[in-house]
Amino acid sequence: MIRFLRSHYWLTGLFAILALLLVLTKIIQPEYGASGLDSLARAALPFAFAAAAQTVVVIAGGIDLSIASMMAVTSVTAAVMMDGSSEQYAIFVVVFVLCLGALMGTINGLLIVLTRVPDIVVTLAMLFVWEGVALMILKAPGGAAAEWLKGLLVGPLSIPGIPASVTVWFPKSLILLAVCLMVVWIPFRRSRFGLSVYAIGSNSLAAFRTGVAVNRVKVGAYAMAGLFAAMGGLVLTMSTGIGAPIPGPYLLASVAAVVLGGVVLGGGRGGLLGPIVAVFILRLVRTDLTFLAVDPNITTIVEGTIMVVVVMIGGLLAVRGRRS
Amino acid sequence: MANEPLLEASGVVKSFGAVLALRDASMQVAAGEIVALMGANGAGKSTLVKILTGAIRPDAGQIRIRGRDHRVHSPAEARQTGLVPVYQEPSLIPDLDVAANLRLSETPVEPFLKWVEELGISGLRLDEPVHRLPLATLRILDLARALASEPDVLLLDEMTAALPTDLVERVLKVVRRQCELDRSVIYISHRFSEISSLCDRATVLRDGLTVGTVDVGPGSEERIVEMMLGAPVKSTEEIVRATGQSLPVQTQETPRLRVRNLSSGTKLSDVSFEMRSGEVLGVVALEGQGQDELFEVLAGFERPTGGHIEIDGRDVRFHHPADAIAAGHVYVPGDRADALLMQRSVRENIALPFYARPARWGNINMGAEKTRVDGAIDRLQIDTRAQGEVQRLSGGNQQKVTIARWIAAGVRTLLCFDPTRGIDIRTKREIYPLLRELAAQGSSVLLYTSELEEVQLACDRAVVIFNGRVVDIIDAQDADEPTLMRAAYGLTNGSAGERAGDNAEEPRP
Amino acid sequence: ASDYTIGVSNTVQGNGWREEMVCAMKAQAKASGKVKSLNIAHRNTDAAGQLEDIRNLIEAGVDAIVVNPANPEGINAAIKEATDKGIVVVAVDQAVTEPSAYVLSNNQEEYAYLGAKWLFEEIGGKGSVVYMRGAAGAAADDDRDKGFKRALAEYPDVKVAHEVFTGWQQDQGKQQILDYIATGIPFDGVWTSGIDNVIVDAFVESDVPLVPIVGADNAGFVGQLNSVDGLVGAAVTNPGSVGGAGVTLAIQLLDGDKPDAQTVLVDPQLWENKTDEGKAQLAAAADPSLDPEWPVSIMIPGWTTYSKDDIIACKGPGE
Amino acid sequence: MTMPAQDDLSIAKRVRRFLRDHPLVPLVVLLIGLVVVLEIMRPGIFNERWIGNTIKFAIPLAMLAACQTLTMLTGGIDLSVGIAATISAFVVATQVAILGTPGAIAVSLIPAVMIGIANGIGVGLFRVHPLIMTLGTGLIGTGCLQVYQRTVIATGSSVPEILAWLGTGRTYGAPNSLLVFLPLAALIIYALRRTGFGRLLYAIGENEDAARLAGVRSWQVILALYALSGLIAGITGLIYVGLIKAPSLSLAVPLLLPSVAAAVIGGTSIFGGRGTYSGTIVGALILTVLTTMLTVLQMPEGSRRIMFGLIILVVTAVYVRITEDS
Ligand SMILES: Nc1ncnc2c1ncn2[C@@H]1O[C@H](COP(=O)(O)OP(=O)(O)OP(=O)(O)O)[C@@H](O)[C@H]1O
Ligand SMILES: Nc1ncnc2c1ncn2[C@@H]1O[C@H](COP(=O)(O)OP(=O)(O)OP(=O)(O)O)[C@@H](O)[C@H]1O
Ligand SMILES: [Mg+2]
Ligand SMILES: [Mg+2]
Repeated sequence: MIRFLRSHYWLTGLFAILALLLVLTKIIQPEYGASGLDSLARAALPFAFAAAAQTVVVIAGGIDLSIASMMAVTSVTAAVMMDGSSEQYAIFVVVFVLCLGALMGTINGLLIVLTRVPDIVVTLAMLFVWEGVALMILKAPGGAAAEWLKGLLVGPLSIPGIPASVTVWFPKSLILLAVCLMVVWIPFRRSRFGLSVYAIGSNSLAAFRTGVAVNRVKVGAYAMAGLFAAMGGLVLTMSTGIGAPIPGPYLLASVAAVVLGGVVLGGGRGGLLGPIVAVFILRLVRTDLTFLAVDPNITTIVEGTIMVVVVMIGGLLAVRGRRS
Repeated sequence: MANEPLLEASGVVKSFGAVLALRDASMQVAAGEIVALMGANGAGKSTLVKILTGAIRPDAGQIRIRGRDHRVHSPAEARQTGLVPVYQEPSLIPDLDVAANLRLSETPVEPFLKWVEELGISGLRLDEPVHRLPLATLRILDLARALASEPDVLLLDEMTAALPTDLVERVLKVVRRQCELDRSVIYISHRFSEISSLCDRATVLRDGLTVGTVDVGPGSEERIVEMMLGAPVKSTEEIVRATGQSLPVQTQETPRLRVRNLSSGTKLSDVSFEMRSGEVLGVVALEGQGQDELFEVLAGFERPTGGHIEIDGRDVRFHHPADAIAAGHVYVPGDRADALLMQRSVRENIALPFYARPARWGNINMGAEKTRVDGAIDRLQIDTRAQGEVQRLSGGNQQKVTIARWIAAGVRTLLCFDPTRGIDIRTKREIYPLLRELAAQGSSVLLYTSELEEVQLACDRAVVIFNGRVVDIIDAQDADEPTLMRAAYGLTNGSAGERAGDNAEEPRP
Repeated sequence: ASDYTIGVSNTVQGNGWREEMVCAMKAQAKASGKVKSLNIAHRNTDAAGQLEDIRNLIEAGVDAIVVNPANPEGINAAIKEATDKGIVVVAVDQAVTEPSAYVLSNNQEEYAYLGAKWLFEEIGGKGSVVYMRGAAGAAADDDRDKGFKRALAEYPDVKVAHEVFTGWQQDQGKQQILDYIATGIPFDGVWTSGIDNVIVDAFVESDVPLVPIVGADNAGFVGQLNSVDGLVGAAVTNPGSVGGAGVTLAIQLLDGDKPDAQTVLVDPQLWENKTDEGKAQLAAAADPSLDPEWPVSIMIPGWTTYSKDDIIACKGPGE
Repeated sequence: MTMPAQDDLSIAKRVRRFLRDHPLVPLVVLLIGLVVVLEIMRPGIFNERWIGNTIKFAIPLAMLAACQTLTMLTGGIDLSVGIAATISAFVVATQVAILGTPGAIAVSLIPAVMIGIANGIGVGLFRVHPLIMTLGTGLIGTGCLQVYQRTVIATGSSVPEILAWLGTGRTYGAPNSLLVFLPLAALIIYALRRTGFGRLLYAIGENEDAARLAGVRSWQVILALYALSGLIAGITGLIYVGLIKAPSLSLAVPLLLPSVAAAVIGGTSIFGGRGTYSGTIVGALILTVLTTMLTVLQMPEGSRRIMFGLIILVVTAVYVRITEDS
């Protein structure tokens, strides 16, 4: 246990901060409870998927600036396809859009590998390309989402046999997030592909010498990022009920969450849980600031300060952890 | 070895931009044979290994295995054809643990562990992240991994350079056993003792050209050296004797460096010794006895948890390497990658310490810089053909750059951690006199070396460290290999601690 | 009694128009004397982020929410949740399609139609114009495009020489018009979606003859219409003070006064500097003390009750 | 055994080697290529006025990109420059009536430098990741600007003459902003090549441990670096407000992403240790010309953006092909 805590000091610290913030929230707003948790989870969803997407490529030693744009493409595609179509058709739409995301990610990855242009430049260029594609699909916010899809995010999970007073603490959106991430992440971590992603991020020359097909793994990592981005785009459509072609504020947020979450820019180190917890922390900070009815301009200052201070404390803890 | 060669390379050419690394390299290896690949730093040995194992592609040339054309595009493919390398740089993934590294290379765990044991590493944890392991262990793991895949041809590129003597013995034993199984080994090392005890033949490269193959036997060493360097050379002893007469010791003189009861963490406990100006003091220790920590404390990287450091009789405390440097303590680390800016030029690497202080952040006097840098390059005879980026230099030349920097910047106490690791015989013959010369000019040198024979060649005295303590201090003339070895294993007769303590108080003449 | 708490949600930060809107809300809340506190969520985000903000406001227990929606449909779910809990929701500036919300919106389509029609009339019903839109993919831009196209359809001889998106950014608009001027292709007028004063500057700096320019009632542009020699143009009002009106409506609803219609559209006015009447309007409206990005129509008669000093002080109740 | 002589190389190889050793040359060639394409698309656009405008708009971008280049050399990044520049611009425009031009300019640079120092302290001493640190100070700066804005709404704003003259004016056809930019660019290029500070930036970016081993206290370098970055951002804000003449609350914020892009297109590595400022300047020019292309292209906005992205990609791909080893 101690050994685990020490080797995961960053994650432990993040959880501690999250717990602290939850307590703080309860103090500020004594009524904060299940419904607050529900809206927190719903708010965190798109950020969480964006962070997951960024996490994969950052671990692989890259960076993807086109995540928010890919989310926009998948969001408008889903909204346009579901507009005026049947509820069952939406199942096909979901599958299609997930494939589309993986395809876009694959294109990003292939371009990086084939052109040998640095990741940041390629994905910067693709940021514009995917944005353009989203605009071509939908000129202005519009489209629709199937009701059952929208319903997936609303309210608590109901499990027969378990009293509502318990299930109320399990918002469907949180469960959806956990399921979607685990379905992809757990097999990923167990597979040789997952190892290879860490390997190329850690030291791509050594990985090549060990027998990793560096380029193929890189493309795979980007494809996976595309898949997560598609999930993010889908939840955007599910929560707003429409598709919007302008990318939301998910790019910088995803990078911030990844760094806060203890994933090392440059590759090779970190996991998925850290960035996800970081996303929840950032969302909860915003909730608290709203509850406190702080002057909106001060809010921005407070948000910036908290972000910096959290990382500073994290850094100090990390140094302590290493010393002891 | 009359039978058809297992591996045959001929006419291999490879250039890196302007640098022609291999002009016309060729070699043959028969089954069950251990062939040494010899050559000075930058001769092209590593390049040839990389080409044979598919890590880079040759510009021209032919490679055959069992008479068939051998075209591999990656080390993974090469492994399938039975060619398994241990490259000069560690090839494990630093951020993964050992087990994950094995899974990644599809190495069976059981044989791997067996080899690790056999190679003398005990208590290896498979869930340990690789970046926490010491360099020597990494080299052993690299080798164990290669052995576990039961290669037909094992290519070892300076496998032993970073290893302490005890581990080297183990490695040699294991490698020797390979040929009993009718497997072949291509063995690269700059240590002739290893070559003569291990190899059947030696293929010699000079400037990317295979200049010949020699059967290894008594007296072949001189021939090999001559072929490597293209000219007959004086023996090491001659050179060292010529420059390095031990100074008469004046007991009254305040020592340049005096270390009292120094400790750091769990590894270093209670080390005391003195070093005088003009002295080359050797440090001898087995792997992981606290020598790393000693050097880090003396160089200002770590703060000691106890004890005192005195320079010229004054107590000092280093909070940062800069403090140490200001006090004239400079450090040449064992791993050159720690010290170099691989993408920058030789010149910038050497000049780096000049500009460390904010007062020197301004304009650079390019002329004066060039003079100083060129002086150091000349003095160490650095091959600067690929000077635009240090990463293009061969390993040995990189090592020289790390020393040249301090020759140029000025030094009073040089802390050298295994400076001849991976350095060819010619360069070694330059470095020993250089250290002696520095000492003769009034500097002092603390020299950790993993090659025990160097102690007598370069040092005045040697401090032996075992389990974080000084167990013995031996004069150079008494420091033959068996004596040092025994001391290093903590087998000195008498109360070692007391003797060391006495020594610190009152240096022996 | 001053005991209402009103929540505000806004998704664009760092833009003069929105700043004015927020200040109008604060000033009106204070002037009404019925609001205990304003709880303002104000940042750059999208519809999903606005959903989060509205839900946080619901959790915070506000009585009413005045929202400038990121788009007409995207935040319906949260609005419904609010109104289900008995919270009054008023959408300002931009309409929402959720029927339980009240809407007090600037008529964006009319904004574009009015200005474009004047411009086409001004150039004699024929010629070519540069069409400088807002941000691609934004709902308001789409609405304005409908109005512009409607006017265009009425003038078959008017062509769009060039259509660009300024992203509602001053620097981008200026570079775009300078680039276009540099191509040397002649054009007869410019319609802008509110990035206006930099366009006039660009003409003046490039030393090319001015053409008729349509913009919004931003203080900078209104000043230029009054002072720049040879500039013929028109400002179409697009009051940021609609925020204050939204607060008034919310208070009325909380007091139990239902308005006649669920949706109230504030129709724009056009002030041109061709006629004496128009010149007088512009001269009266001009206010050099305002930030050039602030619309000069800082009040909406019948809806807002604060003074100019109040909105400039930008202080809400209890501040 | 033949000895392939070093000079026995085909012309193609020699050209390649030349281009590789002078990576600025292909970048400039690409820039010229883009201008030619633009001229073909819109004949007549390549005139003195257009060149002047392009340079005018490229200068603020290149200056902010200088902040990115310098910080990226050490493996950092400065995401606060957009807001730092905006703050300087806004402060100068609102303070000029009160303090007079010189006073306003001096005062306006203070917040920018303070943001820089805060970044330097966070990154250099507390080891906060530069991305988070500068993102955070950027947010803090944004909030402070909004609060400040509240206090000065009534004072009105005006752009000082001298800044307008610098930003928009021309002398003998050349934009006046060159008067500020050329010395600054020369200084940066010189500093990177010929000063100890420049050497240390590369050294820290490539291998901080090695720098430390050589006696460098990296926090000193980092602190000075980010403060400098803040100062350059502040000066950029002044030039930019002279050019746009509308001090808005987000004036230079849209330049942030392009400033990063200009640096990376110009060959600077975000992981540190590699890059030159001359490359960045050409990168900024390329981006500015591309923006013009985007403006004059007559096609739907969606396809326009796609084109923009693809051109960036093709340009850098060609550049990489030309300059890479063997
Ligand atoms: N990637 C590269 N780019 C440019 N030059 C290179 C590169 N790799 C090797 N070289 C050059 O090729 C030559 C041969 O290098 P190589 O590493 O094969 O030498 P070596 O014989 O292994 O030397 P050492 O004993 O020091 O390890 C050297 O001059 C070196 O500078
Ligand atoms: N002169 C000084 N003034 C203030 N703080 C200092 C000073 N010298 C060292 N420190 C403190 O000591 C710590 C180490 O900083 P120092 O510059 O010595 O190391 P460094 O070069 O940044 O290398 P590293 O961060 O890897 O230890 C800093 O975080 C700082 O808090
Ligand atoms: Mg080698
Ligand atoms: Mg330190």
